[in-house]
Amino acid sequence: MTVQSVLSATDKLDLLRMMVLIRTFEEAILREYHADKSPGFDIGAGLVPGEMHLAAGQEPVAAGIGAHLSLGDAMTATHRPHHLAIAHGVDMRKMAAEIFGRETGLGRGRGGHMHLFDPKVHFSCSGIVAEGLPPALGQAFAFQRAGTDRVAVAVAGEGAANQGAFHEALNLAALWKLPVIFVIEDNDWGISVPRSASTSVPSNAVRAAAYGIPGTRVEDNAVEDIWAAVGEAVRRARAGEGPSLIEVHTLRLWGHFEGDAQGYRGDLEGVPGRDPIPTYQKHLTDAGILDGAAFTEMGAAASTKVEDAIAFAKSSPLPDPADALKYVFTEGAQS
Amino acid sequence: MTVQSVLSATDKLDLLRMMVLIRTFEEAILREYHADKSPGFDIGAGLVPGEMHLAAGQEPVAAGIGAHLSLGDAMTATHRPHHLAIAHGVDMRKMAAEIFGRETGLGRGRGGHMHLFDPKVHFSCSGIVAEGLPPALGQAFAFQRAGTDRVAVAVAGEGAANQGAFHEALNLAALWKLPVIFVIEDNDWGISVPRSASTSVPSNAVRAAAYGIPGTRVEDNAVEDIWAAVGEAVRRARAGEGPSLIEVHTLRLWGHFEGDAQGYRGDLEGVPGRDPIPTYQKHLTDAGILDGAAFTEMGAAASTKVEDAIAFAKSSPLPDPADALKYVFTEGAQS
Amino acid sequence: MSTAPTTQIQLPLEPEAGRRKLSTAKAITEAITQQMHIDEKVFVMGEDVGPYGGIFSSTTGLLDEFGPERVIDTPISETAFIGLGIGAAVEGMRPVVELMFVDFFGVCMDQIYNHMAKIHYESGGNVRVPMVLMSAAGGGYSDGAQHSQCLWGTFAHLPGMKVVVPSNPYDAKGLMTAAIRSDDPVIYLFHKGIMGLGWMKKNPRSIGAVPTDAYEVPIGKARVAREGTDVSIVTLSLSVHHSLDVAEKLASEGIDVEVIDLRSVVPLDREAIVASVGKTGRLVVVDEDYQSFGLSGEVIATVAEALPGGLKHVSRVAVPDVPIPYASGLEYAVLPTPARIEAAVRKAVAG
Amino acid sequence: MSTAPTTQIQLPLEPEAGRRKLSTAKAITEAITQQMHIDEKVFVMGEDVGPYGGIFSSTTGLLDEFGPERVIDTPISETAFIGLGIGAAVEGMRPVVELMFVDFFGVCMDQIYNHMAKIHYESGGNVRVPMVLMSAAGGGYSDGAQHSQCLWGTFAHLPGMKVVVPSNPYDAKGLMTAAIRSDDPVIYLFHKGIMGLGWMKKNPRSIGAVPTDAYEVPIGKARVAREGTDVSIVTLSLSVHHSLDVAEKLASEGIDVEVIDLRSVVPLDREAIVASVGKTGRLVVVDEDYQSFGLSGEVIATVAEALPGGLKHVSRVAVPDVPIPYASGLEYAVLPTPARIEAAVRKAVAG
Ligand SMILES: Cc1ncc(C[n+]2csc(CCOP(=O)(O)OP(=O)(O)O)c2C)c(N)n1
Ligand SMILES: Cc1ncc(C[n+]2csc(CCOP(=O)(O)OP(=O)(O)O)c2C)c(N)n1
Ligand SMILES: [Mg+2]
Ligand SMILES: [Mg+2]
Repeated sequence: MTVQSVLSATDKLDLLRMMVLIRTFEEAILREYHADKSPGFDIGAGLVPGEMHLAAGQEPVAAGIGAHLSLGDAMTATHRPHHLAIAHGVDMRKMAAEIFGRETGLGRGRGGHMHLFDPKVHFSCSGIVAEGLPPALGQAFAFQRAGTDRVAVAVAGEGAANQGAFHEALNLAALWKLPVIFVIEDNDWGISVPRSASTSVPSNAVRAAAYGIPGTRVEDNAVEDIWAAVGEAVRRARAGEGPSLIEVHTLRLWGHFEGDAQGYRGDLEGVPGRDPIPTYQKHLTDAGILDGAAFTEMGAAASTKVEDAIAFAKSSPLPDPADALKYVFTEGAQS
Repeated sequence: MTVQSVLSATDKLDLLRMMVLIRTFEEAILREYHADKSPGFDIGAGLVPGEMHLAAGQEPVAAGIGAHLSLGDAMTATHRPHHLAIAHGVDMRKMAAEIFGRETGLGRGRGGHMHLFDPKVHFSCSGIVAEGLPPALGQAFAFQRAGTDRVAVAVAGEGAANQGAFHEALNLAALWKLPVIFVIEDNDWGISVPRSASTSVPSNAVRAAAYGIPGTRVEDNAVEDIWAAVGEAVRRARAGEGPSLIEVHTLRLWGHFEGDAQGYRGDLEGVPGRDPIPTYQKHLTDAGILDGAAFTEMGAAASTKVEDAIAFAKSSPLPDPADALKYVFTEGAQS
Repeated sequence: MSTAPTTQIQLPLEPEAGRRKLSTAKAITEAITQQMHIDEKVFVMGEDVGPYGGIFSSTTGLLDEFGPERVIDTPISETAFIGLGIGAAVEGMRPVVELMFVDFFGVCMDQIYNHMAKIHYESGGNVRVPMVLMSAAGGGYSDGAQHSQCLWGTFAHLPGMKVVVPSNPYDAKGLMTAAIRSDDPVIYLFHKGIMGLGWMKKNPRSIGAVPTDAYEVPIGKARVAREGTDVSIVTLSLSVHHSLDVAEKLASEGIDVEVIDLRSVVPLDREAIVASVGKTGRLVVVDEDYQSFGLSGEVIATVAEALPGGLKHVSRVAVPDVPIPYASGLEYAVLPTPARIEAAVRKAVAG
Repeated sequence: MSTAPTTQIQLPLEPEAGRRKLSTAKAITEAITQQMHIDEKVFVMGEDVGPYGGIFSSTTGLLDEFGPERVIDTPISETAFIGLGIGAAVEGMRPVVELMFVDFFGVCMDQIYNHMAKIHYESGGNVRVPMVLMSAAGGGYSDGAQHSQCLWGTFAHLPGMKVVVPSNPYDAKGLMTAAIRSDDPVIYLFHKGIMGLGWMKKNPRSIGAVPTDAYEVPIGKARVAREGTDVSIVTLSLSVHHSLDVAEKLASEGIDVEVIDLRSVVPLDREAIVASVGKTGRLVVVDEDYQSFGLSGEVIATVAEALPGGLKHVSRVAVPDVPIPYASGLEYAVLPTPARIEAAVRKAVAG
């Protein structure tokens, strides 16, 4: 495993390409989610029912992490998992199918959008705030005991960093020098509660000192800085030097979940201008790496891939209600 | 409430007196506990059955805290609560009666040694590691909302500082500037697990920075240093400046619980010499504050008080088994 | 600490409903509002209870009325803030704490069952914990295995806390009033599907007549929601409405169904259950909680103990011990739907 | 991640016990030792499982045999280390994790019931969590309300985990072997009073014959501990022995008691229960867990559903919904003692 510390032009374009792919996916889910919920929004109606937490604005985090991971590495995500799943290489068709509740989905429609499990790439998520962190320790433990240099990345929101599980997981990972990278996505909000009303310190990076591990905060949702910070943390973990904590100041571009009117949100007006994709597009354009045609091409490729996944999902069979009790236990799984 | 920053000779003698009282109590319980468990130790037998966690060696912590608190202040303790209860002014007769499971006990024999509640002095404890901390926040909250300068002291062991509840409680207390003083008794051990195998940092004082509050570590079980550190934290809390975290390097002189053979414990040989009571006695003697007669007198007064409490307990009636279901709900409490 | 019972003005029990209609969510907030006006020791705390007004609208408007000192948003630290509620209650305050979804009990259960529920007993009655822990329950809108559970059986199994579960606005207000005024800890579980939310499919009975003044629905008393002679459905929460719908439908075929709305799980109104089944001889328990080792078994056991030889039929319609599936077709295959209830009733009267 | 079933050598089921005797604690460690030798993916983790050997001796000697890489003391961070177990199991390891007292479930229940138990279902069967969570249960030695509970009903109510509860050394070894080899998460609860500890009052049957070789006691199969015709006692764990003692005593008076040792709570061997009660017509459930909304109700419901009109007597001897009191006299007033069991059986045959 070579460790790279400078981004080539191709790497930079790859970061943007990943961000565009993620946004394209989230926009497609947004469209599909709302397509059949009117008149009068009904959360349980339509082809994609249930709570829907989209990650538009948080693409830089996913792209910056994903660039460092291989197929053998693990990732655990939260209730807002799509961007991370895509960047980690989760099968997009199966993921879309799961979101549409189909038998071809990652969890045969049993899990849903907050419960995506792709064992091929060691991807999991959890709908319980911060409780996705501890299992990542176990994946890292298994990798460590097997003598590999594989790592686990555990992602949580800034709201989650005030849960007990966060503290326990960081202490144990630090104590056993587990190859885990903890990434906190600080998008300023835990539903309607601003960071200032949930967290007693301005940066979670300082909490790393409570475990004797390195802590970094990346400002401005800057994808290249995220890439660099994660790169160093992954290097450390692979080298057996133990866990790191990285907090990224990112952006929740949309509501907490779809249907959230965000009446509480004073920062909403300014948000569109803070969108990281046009920002990074401009950055690469100014640097002469990207032109308009290439960017259009990125979007088109992303659309093709995403629409293929959506089409696959929509054309897949629904699970048979008669099979609702299958998969509680492994015996039940043998059909 | 005046804040005092220098110990007078009388204050110092009071600290020692409290330490002697506590030790006398713990020795009496030790004696009573083992009196009728042989032949062949049976944990459930005798007048004082059940697990018994004694605090010999940890007296300086209790004395150093107790000196700063008034009747209106609250304290929450752990599974090892006697020293703290005594220093906080819990009724010793009722406490002994509770340990003996009598109807005259603090909890009418329902609670037992890990569950001592004395509402008169706002004292509680819990047998679940670290879970005594959150309720202390609520007591502090009530005091704060009532516009008083009363404070709550929440005590836990160094093992407990790796529990999620520790983290959540510190963050919330810091965020809401609650008048709480968190005291960690670092006695090197969590049952058989040494601190080095449980805690990723050498001092829990550094964890205070994770919440933006002051953190101090007091070394050597030094009662005057504990007194000073707690005094400053209490002053802050009463002044509305919020919580503090104090870790004391103290000493578990005996086993984790009675019956613990301590085969795992390499530091056992050195322990007796580290006993804080002879150490402080010598300190005060060297300083010319104490003479042998005064120390003997302290011991005698303590014995009188403790033996009175034990005698009260032993002569008190047992609860009526027919009343076992009383006190589940408040209606049931009206007899 | 709170050692003496507080003196409270006696409120009417279950007065006439009157004509004014409210949603269940509004009935809950009205009860909280009235108690907050009467008693300054009452406060509300939880995630998103402030400007958001509660994810399921259980606290909407309270912040505007009482300000941030008494309606308090918390960090996502359930152990800390539920523990804070306990300590405040011990000192004589009367907290109403919201756990956003009951499914999250696993991160804070120690405070709930080892502390909130046991301190009164462990203290020999010397310390009281007058606290309400309210939480949203139930599925039916594809929220998956970690956001769709009922779990009342889990709380009911553990001693020291009362557990109430309203099915309609009238009971929701009266039970909340009783819960806040109770000197015991009370778990108050509202099903999302009866709140009358604009953005979720709701039962038409989610909006109903509610008296304006404060009143109590007594904790521990079931209600005969419909009288009948052929078979007793014992149920609670949203399932009451499905059961009533089925009863209406079958009435036209001459099947006369009695529906008992438990309203409280702890204390369980065993008398009402036994009286009904003693009359009909047939029992169908309908419960959206998991089937085994929970409420449905307890109801059947209660009847079997009281009437060992006198039962013509016993069965239950519950979630068959499976995590709640995401896909709608799967979820509705495991929920206690009207179709499943109807089939059970038909079987009961046939057998 | 662990996606394919591991191929395992078939072990004998319930072989002859032989003559060698072990305590329950030693039987458990022997099962773990044997599986650790056969399968390098098995490891043990928990508080004080290393040099101390487990507070209730469930891991004594393992550290010496397997070293600190496979027998691992943890910080007091149950959420973190149980979660770690889950992640390791997901990656194909087979952790045996000890939660020191089952009473502590409240600090880590989310990992247990929302993760360990649900991942397999949520993943549509694609991810397995082959993990054993073992824990000490039970009272009788004045350890108070937070250290004396059984709580198997709490786990059993929530889907996705198996729950086993041995009553003797033979079953303890066979069930632990089966649990470690199971591809499902298994909760393994041992009562402190059957471990055969030198420092606690123990039932004489805490030491019993155990085969030397590895074998499985199948999960989900009850055992007829004593055949009888007059009344069925359905029970588990330490209460099996109290029930057998009562049965012996009453045999001399011509009362013929059948005792069913459930051994597994999930899956519950409903067939065995119904077969026994179908024969005797009288059921007494004896359970050291809280009475309501738990195992005892489920057993009665099972019988009432299967034999609605065919019951001559139904009752239960359990802990009557009260926190476990500290004082010995109070504690023994609420535990299912032989005296209470005897009274219940006498009433059953009289009625
Ligand atoms: C233990 C727990 N408490 C509360 C919730 C409800 N909840 C879901 S997401 C969320 C906010 C999370 O905030 P953050 O961690 O910052 O993540 P973000 O949504 O901003 O990505 C809350 C409170 C939950 N799922 N789990
Ligand atoms: C949540 C929880 N886990 C485990 C235990 C068992 N236990 C009781 S005391 C103890 C050790 C506590 O160590 P520490 O906090 O350092 O306190 P000390 O005993 O040294 O005073 C443990 C593990 C418990 N009571 N609660
Ligand atoms: Mg956030
Ligand atoms: Mg310690």
